[in-house]
Amino acid sequence: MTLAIEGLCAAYGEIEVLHGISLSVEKGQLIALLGANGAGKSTAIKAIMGLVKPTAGRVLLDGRDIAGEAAHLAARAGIVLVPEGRRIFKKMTVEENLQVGGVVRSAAEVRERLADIYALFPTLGERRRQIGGTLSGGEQQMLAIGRALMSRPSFILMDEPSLGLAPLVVERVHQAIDRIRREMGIGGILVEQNVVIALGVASHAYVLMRGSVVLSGDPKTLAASPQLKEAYLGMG
Amino acid sequence: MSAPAAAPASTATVHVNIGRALKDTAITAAIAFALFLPLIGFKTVQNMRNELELETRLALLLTFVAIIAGAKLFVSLVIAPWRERRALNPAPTNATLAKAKTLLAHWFTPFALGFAVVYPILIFTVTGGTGALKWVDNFGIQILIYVMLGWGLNIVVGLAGLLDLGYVAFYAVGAYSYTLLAKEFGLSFWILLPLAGFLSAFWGVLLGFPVLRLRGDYLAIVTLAFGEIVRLILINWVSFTNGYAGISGIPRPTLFGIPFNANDDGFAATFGLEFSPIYRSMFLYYVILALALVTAYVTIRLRQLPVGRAWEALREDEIACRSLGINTTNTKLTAFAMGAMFAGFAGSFFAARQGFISPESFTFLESATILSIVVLGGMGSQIGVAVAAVAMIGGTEIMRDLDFLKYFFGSDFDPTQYRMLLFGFAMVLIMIWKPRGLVGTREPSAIYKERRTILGSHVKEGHG
Amino acid sequence: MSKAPAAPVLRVEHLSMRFGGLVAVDDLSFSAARGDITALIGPNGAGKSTLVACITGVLRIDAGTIRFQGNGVQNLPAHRRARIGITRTFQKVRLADQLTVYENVVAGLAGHWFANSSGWLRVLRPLSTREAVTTVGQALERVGLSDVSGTVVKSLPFGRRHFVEIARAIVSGPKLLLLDEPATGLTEPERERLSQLVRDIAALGCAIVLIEHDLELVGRLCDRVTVINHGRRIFTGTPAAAQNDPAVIEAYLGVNQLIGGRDDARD
Amino acid sequence: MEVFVQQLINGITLGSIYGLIAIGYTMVFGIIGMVNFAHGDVFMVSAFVALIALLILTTWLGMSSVALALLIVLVVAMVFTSLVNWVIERIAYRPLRGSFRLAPLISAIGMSIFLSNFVQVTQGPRNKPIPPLLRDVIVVMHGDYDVTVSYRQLIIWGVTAVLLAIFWYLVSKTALGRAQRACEQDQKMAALVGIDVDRTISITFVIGAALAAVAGTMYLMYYGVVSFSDGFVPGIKAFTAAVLGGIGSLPGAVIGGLLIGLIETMWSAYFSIDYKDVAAFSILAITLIFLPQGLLGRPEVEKV
Repeated sequence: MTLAIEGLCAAYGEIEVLHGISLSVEKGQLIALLGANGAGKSTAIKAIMGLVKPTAGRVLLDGRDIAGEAAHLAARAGIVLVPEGRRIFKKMTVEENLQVGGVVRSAAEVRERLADIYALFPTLGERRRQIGGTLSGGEQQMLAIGRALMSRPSFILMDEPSLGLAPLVVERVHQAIDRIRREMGIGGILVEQNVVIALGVASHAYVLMRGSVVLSGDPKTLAASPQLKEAYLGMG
Repeated sequence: MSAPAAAPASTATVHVNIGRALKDTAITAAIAFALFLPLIGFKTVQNMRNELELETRLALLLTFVAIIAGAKLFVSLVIAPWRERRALNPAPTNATLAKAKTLLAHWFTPFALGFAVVYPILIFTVTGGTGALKWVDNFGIQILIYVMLGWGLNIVVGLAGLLDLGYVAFYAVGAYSYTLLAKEFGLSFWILLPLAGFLSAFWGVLLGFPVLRLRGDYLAIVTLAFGEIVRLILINWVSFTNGYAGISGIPRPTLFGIPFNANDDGFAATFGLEFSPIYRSMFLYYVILALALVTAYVTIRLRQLPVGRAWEALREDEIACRSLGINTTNTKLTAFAMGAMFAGFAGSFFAARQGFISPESFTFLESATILSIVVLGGMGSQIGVAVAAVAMIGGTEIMRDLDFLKYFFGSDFDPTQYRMLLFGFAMVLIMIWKPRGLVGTREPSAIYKERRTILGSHVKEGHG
Repeated sequence: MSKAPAAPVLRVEHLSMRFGGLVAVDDLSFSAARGDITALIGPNGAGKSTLVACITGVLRIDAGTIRFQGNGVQNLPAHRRARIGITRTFQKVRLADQLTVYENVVAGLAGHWFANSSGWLRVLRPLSTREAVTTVGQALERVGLSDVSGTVVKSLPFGRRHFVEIARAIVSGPKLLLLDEPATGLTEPERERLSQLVRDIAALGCAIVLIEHDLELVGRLCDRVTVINHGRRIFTGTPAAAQNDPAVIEAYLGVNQLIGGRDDARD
Repeated sequence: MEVFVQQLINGITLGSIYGLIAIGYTMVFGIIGMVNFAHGDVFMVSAFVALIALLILTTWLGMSSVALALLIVLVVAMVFTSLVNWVIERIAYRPLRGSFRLAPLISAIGMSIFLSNFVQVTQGPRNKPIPPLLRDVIVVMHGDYDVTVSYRQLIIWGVTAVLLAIFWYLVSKTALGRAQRACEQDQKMAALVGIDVDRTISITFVIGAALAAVAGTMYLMYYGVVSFSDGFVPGIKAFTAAVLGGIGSLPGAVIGGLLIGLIETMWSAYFSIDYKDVAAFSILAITLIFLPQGLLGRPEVEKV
């Protein structure tokens, strides 16, 4: 299965923030989308999810154009988002959060899947009756990822999962991301500010700057590239 | 980078899927049938022994279903494709039409104003004598009261953006203030008019103070509660207000001490005219016209003052307001007080004109009517509010006269019943169609003369 | 640009602000001087916008002091702070869309007329007086919007709305101007104009705090950069020094070994 | 003492009705943040539907079993009222999502005016009395005068309890309820996990209307009379109950309903029956001003 975007443009009002970016990801592959604040990373994945209507370009899931479809249809098509700021349902228990994540699946599948998630994140299993809002930041991030996995997606998009977390927790989150790819064979797009960790888990990375891809390649080449620092910290 | 090449405008066509339209229509008809079956299909009537019995109205039910199905079919076959076509090929702007619009906008106000001034005389000359009474009194004065109330509420809702569902309470305060003070102390209308306005404004501040930090819809509900509390107190505090029965024999306003009655010192006798109630009506008409125009003038002036600017800024964005140095509490309070004051004026006029008041005149429905005038007219637009008042109140009054409809719908058909039904439905439709009201464009409060000189090098570049 | 030894107009000391358990700003100190353009930068979620809300009084701070021209203002309500000369623009433009450019800008003046007791006497003077027209006219000229003063904001191109907001903020002659991401969505010529404008305003003696994620613009404009991360200040200095500061690089990119060309295995 | 117990019984009965209506207000507010001003009139419409269904069953079909008739009436009222509210949401509220912030409230006020006048026009302005149903009472306490519970009251308690249990199960244990709560907390996120938000909102209106229909049927049975203007005051009182309990909170709506019912009956018994509505409106104003989060609601965190 392939998720590809071709010449994607998106705008907020009259401001175009994405100027035709293209990338693709296979099932079982994790790619990273890097860039400074405001480079258009989040917009790109929001456009894939249908949260932002693309002004041009295509979002192809196995050749079928899903660009501009309503957000809830993306999840049904097998693409889920772990949004920035986690956005778990704070008044629901851990288990209810996960069950909501499996809303597009049958009850039996949800039960089966719950066990998988608890195996992946044992902490969530221990806290299944706890109210989501009372979890720590790291646990909430695990829950957000777990919730996304409940629908057995083909692709998972993650928007800054390390934001606001302590370095040790960031490490654990990324280990989990790596396991998802390897053990579950899910494809993923990781939007990250933390370049080192992103390059540590991704097999290919794209660097965005002001809405265009300025650099792409495998992590080794990118890490050595002086343009990378420029894209983040270029103060002219 | 840019959008994919759009199809050339001339070739864009829209296919009408008739099968789908028919299916949609069938579904709509089925829903409409189910929806109207209990309330239209059956009618509960009391028989001689005062027991309820059912009658069926199958024909009426089917008529309704047919009308709705027909409308749906029309929308799917004609309107929807037309809109789609228009979306694909935007119509070129019609220069003549635009010009006509500007001309209308320019001349409408002076014309309307002139018409309002000559209206009673015109009616008097056309219909003469008592025939004019109805058109001046029921029609002219009634409409102008609502125009004034609409303009008053417009300050609160239209300018400051505070949804007040209890506006009628201040109208009641004005009416009862005038009535009680006039009956108790025998003071004249012209002394009590400002006093009633002041009292209402005072109540506006008093009620406004605790509620102003509430968010929009909560504020609306609290003002509604206050409005109802005022009405219930008027009903229940019998020793003070005479409760449901109301107060009659309220002194009428005089022209510099000359009353409008058939006595020797009355208006007609003084000026050597034959007595007719039309003189009082014409006098009252000009009083309320003047009051309404004062309201409009004050509002227009206020919009140019810092406080008016603060109101409109507040309506648009409260947080931005605070960081501009605008004290939002005071700004809201002044809007409340101003609105209440004009309601107080209108209330005392109402009491003086009717000669009788009771809590019946100050129900929530009255608040809703005034609010819908403001909303339908386009919030913040003076002309829009006036037009809406004329259409809604005038429309109601005309409905009373449509006796010929009884010929079609039977003798128990009472067209005025449909007034509020249409009000309600119009409110919904207009919110959907134009959430900011019929006259969506507001008149700028302060026009700054654009200077054509090029100032500095940076003006011309970019979008200039 | 020749500058007199500048006294700090704004001095934030040991400011802390938390939402429930989350510490958004943590014991943060920084200052801004008259005529200076100070940048406040940091990665997403670093606490920049919270800081602006604290300084302008939209949020009440939990600890610390905010001194403005030597006086503690942390207990003043937002509108009072605005009246003594702290104004701002917003990350997402907050203008009255239905009103004209002139009306929006003149609103920036409305509140200030109440600033002192004599202002109350001016309450009944319309905002179309010569004085107001001149003041607003000057502000519009400064930002280059004189040609559209009578246009309704809604029909203005997006980039120009930022300039309306700036005009509204400077029309009252503030001592401190906080610009929250003013370059978002601007075209290249507009960004150029923005830089010139910000320099002009600073030259008039206003202290400017610029929150911006476009570091290229920051580097071009600012004398001094304060970098914050996780609500804490991690760096203060020149833009050039910031680019090479290990803590800053870590905050933006992750771990600093990267710049040395870390190439250990990752598969 | 007898007066107190009797008023307690009456108050709980009245409070059950308010509580059932209040759930509709609180759910709609929870999910789309709007005060559904027309909800009181939806309640009134349901009472009329119940009235017509009852007349069909008793006068036309000659059904003699009151219990069975009531059950059918209840189901019919629930179904029709749900349909009414579903249509209202589709035509009057859905097009306004994301519109000018006061637009939905104004539209709801318009809908409220429309509904009450529609009923007035189609059914006439007069009160509609029905012959008293289930007049028997049980004496629960002897004293200066007998404290009684009527069968009607027992039925109201029973039906309310059963329906609240079903409703509670629906919201807390089923996928539908989870989807509903998810939309309440974060609509965008709910859509992202695959929930059809529009459909969930529709279902919320349907559930709210069904419970209002239960209240409407109970109201008709309890008072034995209904008129087109009966939506406004009970609607406001139920809204007060929702606010008092903490708008957005479901248990809060029920508790608030019971409290309002008790306050109203106690106030009438001990103070003044004339001012009972003033008491309700005052509670509404005082709660909104001083305790806007209600008894069980949580204060909103101010977002910048």
